[in-house]
Amino acid sequence: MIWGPDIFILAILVVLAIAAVISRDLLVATVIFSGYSLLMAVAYVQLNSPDVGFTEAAVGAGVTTVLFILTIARTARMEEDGS
Amino acid sequence: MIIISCLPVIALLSPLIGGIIAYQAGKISETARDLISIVAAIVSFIVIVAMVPTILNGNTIEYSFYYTAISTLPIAFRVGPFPLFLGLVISFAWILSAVYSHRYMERLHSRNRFCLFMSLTLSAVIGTLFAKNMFALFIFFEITLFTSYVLVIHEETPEAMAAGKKYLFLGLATGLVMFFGILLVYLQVGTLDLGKRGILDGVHGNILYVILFTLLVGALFKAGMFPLHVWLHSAHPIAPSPASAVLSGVVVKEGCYVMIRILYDIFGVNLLKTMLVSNWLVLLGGLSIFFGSAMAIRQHDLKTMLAYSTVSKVGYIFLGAALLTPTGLQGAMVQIFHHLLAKSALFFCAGALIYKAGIRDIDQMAGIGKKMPITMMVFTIAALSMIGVPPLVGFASKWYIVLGALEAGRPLAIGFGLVLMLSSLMNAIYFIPIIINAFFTGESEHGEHKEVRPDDVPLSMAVPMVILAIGIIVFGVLSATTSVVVIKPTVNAMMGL
Amino acid sequence: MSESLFGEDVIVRTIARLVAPFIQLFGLYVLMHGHVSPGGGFQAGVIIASSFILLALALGLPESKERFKKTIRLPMESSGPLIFALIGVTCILAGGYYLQYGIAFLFPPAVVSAILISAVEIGIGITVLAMIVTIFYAMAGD
Amino acid sequence: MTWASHLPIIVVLIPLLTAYITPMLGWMDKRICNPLVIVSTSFAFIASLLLARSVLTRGVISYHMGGFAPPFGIALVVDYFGAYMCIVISFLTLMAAIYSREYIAKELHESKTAPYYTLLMLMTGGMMGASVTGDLFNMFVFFEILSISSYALVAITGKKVAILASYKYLLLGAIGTSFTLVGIAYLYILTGTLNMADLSVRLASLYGVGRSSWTLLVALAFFMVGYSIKAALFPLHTWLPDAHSMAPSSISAVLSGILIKVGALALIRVLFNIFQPEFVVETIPVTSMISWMAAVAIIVGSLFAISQVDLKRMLAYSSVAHIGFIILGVGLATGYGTTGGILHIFNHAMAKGCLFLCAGAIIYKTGLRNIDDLAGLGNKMPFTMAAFTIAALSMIGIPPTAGFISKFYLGLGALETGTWSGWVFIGAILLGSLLTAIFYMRVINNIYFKEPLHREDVQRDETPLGMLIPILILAGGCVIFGIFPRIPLSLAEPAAKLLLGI
Repeated sequence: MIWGPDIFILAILVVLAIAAVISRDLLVATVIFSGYSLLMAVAYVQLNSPDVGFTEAAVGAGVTTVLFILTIARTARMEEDGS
Repeated sequence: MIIISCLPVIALLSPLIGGIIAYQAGKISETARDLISIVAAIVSFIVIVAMVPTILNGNTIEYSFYYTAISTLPIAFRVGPFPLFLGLVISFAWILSAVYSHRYMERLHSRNRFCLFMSLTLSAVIGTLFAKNMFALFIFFEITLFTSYVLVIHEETPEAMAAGKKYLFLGLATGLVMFFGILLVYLQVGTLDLGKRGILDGVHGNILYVILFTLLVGALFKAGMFPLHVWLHSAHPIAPSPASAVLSGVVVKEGCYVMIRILYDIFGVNLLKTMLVSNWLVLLGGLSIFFGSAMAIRQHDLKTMLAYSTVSKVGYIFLGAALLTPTGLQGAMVQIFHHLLAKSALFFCAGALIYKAGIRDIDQMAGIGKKMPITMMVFTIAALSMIGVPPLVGFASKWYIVLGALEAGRPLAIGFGLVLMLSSLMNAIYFIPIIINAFFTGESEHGEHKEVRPDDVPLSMAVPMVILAIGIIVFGVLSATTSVVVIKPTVNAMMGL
Repeated sequence: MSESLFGEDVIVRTIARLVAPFIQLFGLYVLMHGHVSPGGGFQAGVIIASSFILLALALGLPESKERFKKTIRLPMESSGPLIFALIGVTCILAGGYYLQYGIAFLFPPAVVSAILISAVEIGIGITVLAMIVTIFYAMAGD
Repeated sequence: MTWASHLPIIVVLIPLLTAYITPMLGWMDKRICNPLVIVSTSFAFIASLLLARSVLTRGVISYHMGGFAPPFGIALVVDYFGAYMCIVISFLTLMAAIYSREYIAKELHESKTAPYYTLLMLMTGGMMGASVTGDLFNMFVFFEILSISSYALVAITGKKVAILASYKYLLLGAIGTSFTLVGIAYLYILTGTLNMADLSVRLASLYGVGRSSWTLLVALAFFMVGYSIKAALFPLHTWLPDAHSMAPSSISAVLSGILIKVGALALIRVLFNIFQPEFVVETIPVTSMISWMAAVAIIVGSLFAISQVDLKRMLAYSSVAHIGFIILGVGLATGYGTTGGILHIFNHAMAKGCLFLCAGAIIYKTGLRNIDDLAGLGNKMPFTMAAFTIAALSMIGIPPTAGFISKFYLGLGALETGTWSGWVFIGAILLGSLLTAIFYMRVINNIYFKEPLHREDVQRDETPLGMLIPILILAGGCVIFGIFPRIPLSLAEPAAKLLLGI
């Protein structure tokens, strides 16, 4: 097992996750989340489960993102303060 | 023989089916409805009479649906002398009540429903009497509660609903306590059979007292014994008079019957004697006698007074049974028989007064004896029997109970023999003034019943009353004979002598 | 979303039109190789569905819907599981357990197994495709 | 292999296949949906009966999906309990399907007919599957199928309150689902298998072994919480009153009648099939804990029901109390008690199903939901109200109805434990029965013995025949199985004995 890429991927995953959480622009958060999913797919392949990686790439990075964006288009783009 | 073993089921089903048919017929013709319900009661009576020869030969009739209920607890029937004796009297009283209610009910609403539930109640009571085990007995016992509930609330007034609510929920609660006792018995000995004169022989310790208490709570509630009588004086008077008669005359006796079965067939005389509870039970009976009589004296409403009088009479039955002597039990049985006749007659009379003169209050009865002589004559005979005047049945029962108390030989039992005497005095205090007032006082100033014409109640109402009064006299005169022929063998069977 | 997200951008429209069949082809590849390599009915369904989503994004919803009508989607949604279940029943009829692919039925077990698994995967793919597109249309303002 | 050996999969397949065919046919002609569903549930019912017969004659049936022997493949294992549940589920669904024909035509928009029947069949398939499966993860999947379709069914009327109720149900249901998933994951980490029989063997060696026994307990806790939400056991029942009262009545009958019982089934499977009875009864007194919770559920559920004014809400709270009876019986873990709990699944399904269908009939005819407004209905709808009364008496446990028999068994079971807590439990059972009487007698008094406000209220206006038939069948069942309780007991008794290993 190659440790370097794994740790690199995990580190980026953590960074992306934090970025997605703190972003107040939901569209930005969605795009970051899409990238997160893509990296997750890579991580799954690394963990010897290409099937799950495949699904994650197609569903998590693809369809889910589109559905999120559609939702944002129908509601509001910016997270509101307080109330 | 197969037909004979089916007889208990037929006796049970004929009022059930008859009641349903009568309910449907009532939508077309009222007379047809009443005829059908009378016929159903008569069929039931005849079927029970048909069982007499077999029982007199010393056999019992059994019928079981072995594969219908839980395997060890079939819904089964067994008819012995005691159930048969009581079944005869009850179904006969029911015929009279059905005849009586034909005219009486014509001024009330929901007559079809009343007729249906009267029949259903008879059916459930017969089921209770003939049940072979405690499981089947409890089933019919609970059904009686619901069917009689409908009779209690028949008027649907707020007072009736309140009385019915008290009756139903206290009945359910005490029924559940009794259910708990049944579960305890079943788990202890694995049987609930009522034919063995004591099934709890192998059980020891405090659990016996728990079982006795829980089982008796259910039975004594239905019987209207002293601490559990709180429903009786509101529920019985509020029902229509034919229903009051069967509630006080029959449904209360069902409770007494169950109580006697519990004492003599679940526990058995020997076990109760070793448990040393007899004195306490006698004390309870004495309290009931005293309390019922005392409350009856205070009443102005005739039907409420009669209801309290029931509390007192149930005390006699319980006292007699709790003495655990053959003569005491004999007295209790005669008292059951006597009270069934007399209290039904008294409630019929009270109903006749309401029907004809519209009076419920004792103070309004002055001079009514001249206008309604038959009613008041019947009332007098029944009341004298209640007091215990010698040639009547009531005297015989008190006589046996006192003898039983002496036989028991305990100071306490003798003491309550004296309470019996005291209570006769109290009975006299509340019955005699009514009679004197009705016959020997002129009509009062207010003239509450001026419009009553001097003819008596319709024939269909008078006949049942008169039959009951004749019964009181005849069986009183023949009490020695009937005791030897009917009661004594029954008692011996119960006591295992 | 009555019209395309990208307005009348010719490049996007053209590229989307060109790419869509290839995505679908790739989806079919994933579908047919599901039983020997990573992939399968579910992934293939999502991939093919994404081609329709792409068309919707580039060309606008009406045009995309024109290519994939409701009258087609509705039977597709329920026919997938039906295929799945019926193939299971076929296995029973052929004398095996439910979904027991490796049975000799006209062909040797290995061949039957390959055929049946592919059929099941096709069924799954059809349903996933139709469902995801339906969800997308519903959210985009059906 | 005879065709009969395929019955375990057939009972699951029939409703699921119908669920897939229904939307296609419904798309062509909406009127086909109802006969199709009735026919297929009838077949499912017959298949369940055959399955039960086959289980009774041949013992536990194990069916290997795809021909892979367990623990590698997914196995369907039908024991007495599973067969029993299949009968209850298909029977009540059949009744609901017959009832739906006329009820749905009025209650729901025409465009929702096909989705309604599809979801109903999916839910049935999920329940059947959860009853017969022998695989923990497979059970999870079936639970998802039935839960998701029930979320949709609660909201199908499209009213705002219904959607809110459904949302609440969905949130709690999702929490329950994730809890069970975590539990499954823990067990898989510990043992590397998901087959129930295999799990029970492998877990037996782990009881009380260092850290793994802690993991075991955590897994058990997750299962308990997760499936208690599905079964609406007392502190986790909060979704039930809204969901069951807002759904269409035919669905309420299925939800209250059997769906929560499938949650109870899952609890039973986890307690007695995966963990050994000795473990959950003696080592860790889980059963005693859930018995206490169930006893509280009986009392609190009944008290809540007493305070309701809406008929369907009252019935829903009554379900909270009666799931308490079922779980109490299971938790007693004695022969009589568990038999009583399992028997009560059937008896309560019939009675509560009948009550909800009657409530639906009242709403269908008069639009009334308030208990105080029901005066005069005894004359207006005599047959429906007679059925209502019989079912209510069965709920109270009045002889000779079926409820009395389950009360009898539960009471014996509580006493059989021989501990002081057994006396508390029997107190809860009896008090619960009395409290049940309070709120059902209030309805009955209102129906029969109260003067109606308007004269036209007493005009004879009976429920349509198509809706009346299932109501009467269920009410008749309440009486018949009270007089002949050996019919359900012939399955319930061996089921309890097999589960407890006695």
